Amino acid sequence: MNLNIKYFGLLTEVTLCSEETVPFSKATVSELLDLLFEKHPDLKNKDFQVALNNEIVSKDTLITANELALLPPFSGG
Amino acid sequence: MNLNIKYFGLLTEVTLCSEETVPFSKATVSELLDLLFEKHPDLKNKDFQVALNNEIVSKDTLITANELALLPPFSGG
Amino acid sequence: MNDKKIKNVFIEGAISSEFIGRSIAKHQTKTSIGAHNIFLGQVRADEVDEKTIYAIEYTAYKDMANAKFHDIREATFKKFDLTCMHIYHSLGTVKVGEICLFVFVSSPRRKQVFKALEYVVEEIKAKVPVYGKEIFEDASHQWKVNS
Amino acid sequence: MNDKKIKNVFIEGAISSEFIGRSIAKHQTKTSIGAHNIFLGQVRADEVDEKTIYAIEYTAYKDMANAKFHDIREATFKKFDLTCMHIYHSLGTVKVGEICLFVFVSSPRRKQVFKALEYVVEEIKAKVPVYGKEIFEDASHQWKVNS
Repeated sequence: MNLNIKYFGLLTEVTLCSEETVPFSKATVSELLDLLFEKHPDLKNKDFQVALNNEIVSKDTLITANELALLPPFSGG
Repeated sequence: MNLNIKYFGLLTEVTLCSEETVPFSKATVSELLDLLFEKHPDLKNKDFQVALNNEIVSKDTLITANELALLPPFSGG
Repeated sequence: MNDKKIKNVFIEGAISSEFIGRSIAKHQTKTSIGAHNIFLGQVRADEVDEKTIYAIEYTAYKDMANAKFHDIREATFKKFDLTCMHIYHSLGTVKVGEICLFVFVSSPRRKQVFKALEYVVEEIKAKVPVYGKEIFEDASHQWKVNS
Repeated sequence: MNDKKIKNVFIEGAISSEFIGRSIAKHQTKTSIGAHNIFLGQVRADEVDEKTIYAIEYTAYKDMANAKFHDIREATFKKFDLTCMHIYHSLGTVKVGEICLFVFVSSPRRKQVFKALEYVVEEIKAKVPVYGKEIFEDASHQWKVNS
């Protein structure tokens, strides 16, 4: 199965993309992040939250959707 | 000397005018009001403040201007 | 008494949405502004004893009212970090659904405009000698009371 | 999840003063309204290290943002006695002096609109995934941070 990862704001300059697909077997957010940190080591130093199904989730959440977003601090308005 | 009295809002329906001139010798607001109450007895039962030189004044203020206003509760906006 | 020039705040009749739009447009050259806050008072079709209000006829003790608007403006600029402020109030007839009060404050930052706008509107209601005569559809009337 | 239809809050580019004027005009048929309160966010020409901001380029996680705007709307209607509420946010480039956020609340009475408007604006800043890329006149940039 594949998981679609979306990056926003500042993070797109770390990953050099706004979206990417990673091969994925059932895991928690925290396990996924370890994978992403290997791919994009500079992500580790960035401040962000993870959203699943349009809601911010904690790191021990089991990923059930096929899309996930990494959201740095919001700056709307 | 003459004093110009201005009435506003509801008070104009008691005095039946928005402005009138009364003969006037140096006196306090309170003394003037006694004069006006004689002329317009129903004024006594109305809620209002007195303004002199664009400021609300107390009843013992000595009238020095030649215009004075009787102001019921404001209802702007 | 302040010696800055006292402006006339009153507009004859209703305040149009085009006037408000143009007023907003005029602020687009002021690039230090980050936040605007606008209050609009609109005439409500209230029902009293089965009669419905159709319009409000505004009168004012104009000289004192403009002096009070001026004092409120000066006090607000002292209390809050504002870039600009505008106040307009109707005189004469304003029908239901039309706008009778337009208060517009602008600041570099948003926290200031919220506090400033509410302060200005409450000060206007409390200190400015303006009177609203509420006209019903059958041409009878009552005098508006602010709450 | 609420089953009411989720609206799209985003507008491509700046929000024009004419759009705001027309939005105000549309409310003049709602004669139970006595008070409107409008917040406008305007792009500031801030100076950073001797460079001046020229525009902000807005992006968003659109699906989540619209869902959050929807949740904020529902929560606000529950908390305050409002007749209506509208929220518009820009996406793409908005130049200094132009408007990027338009929040409009209306109620029979004024006390409610002040509280409601500040609540909505603070909720948007805190909960909606929108990002501003601040573009300087020399085409360099930095990412906007809300305070």
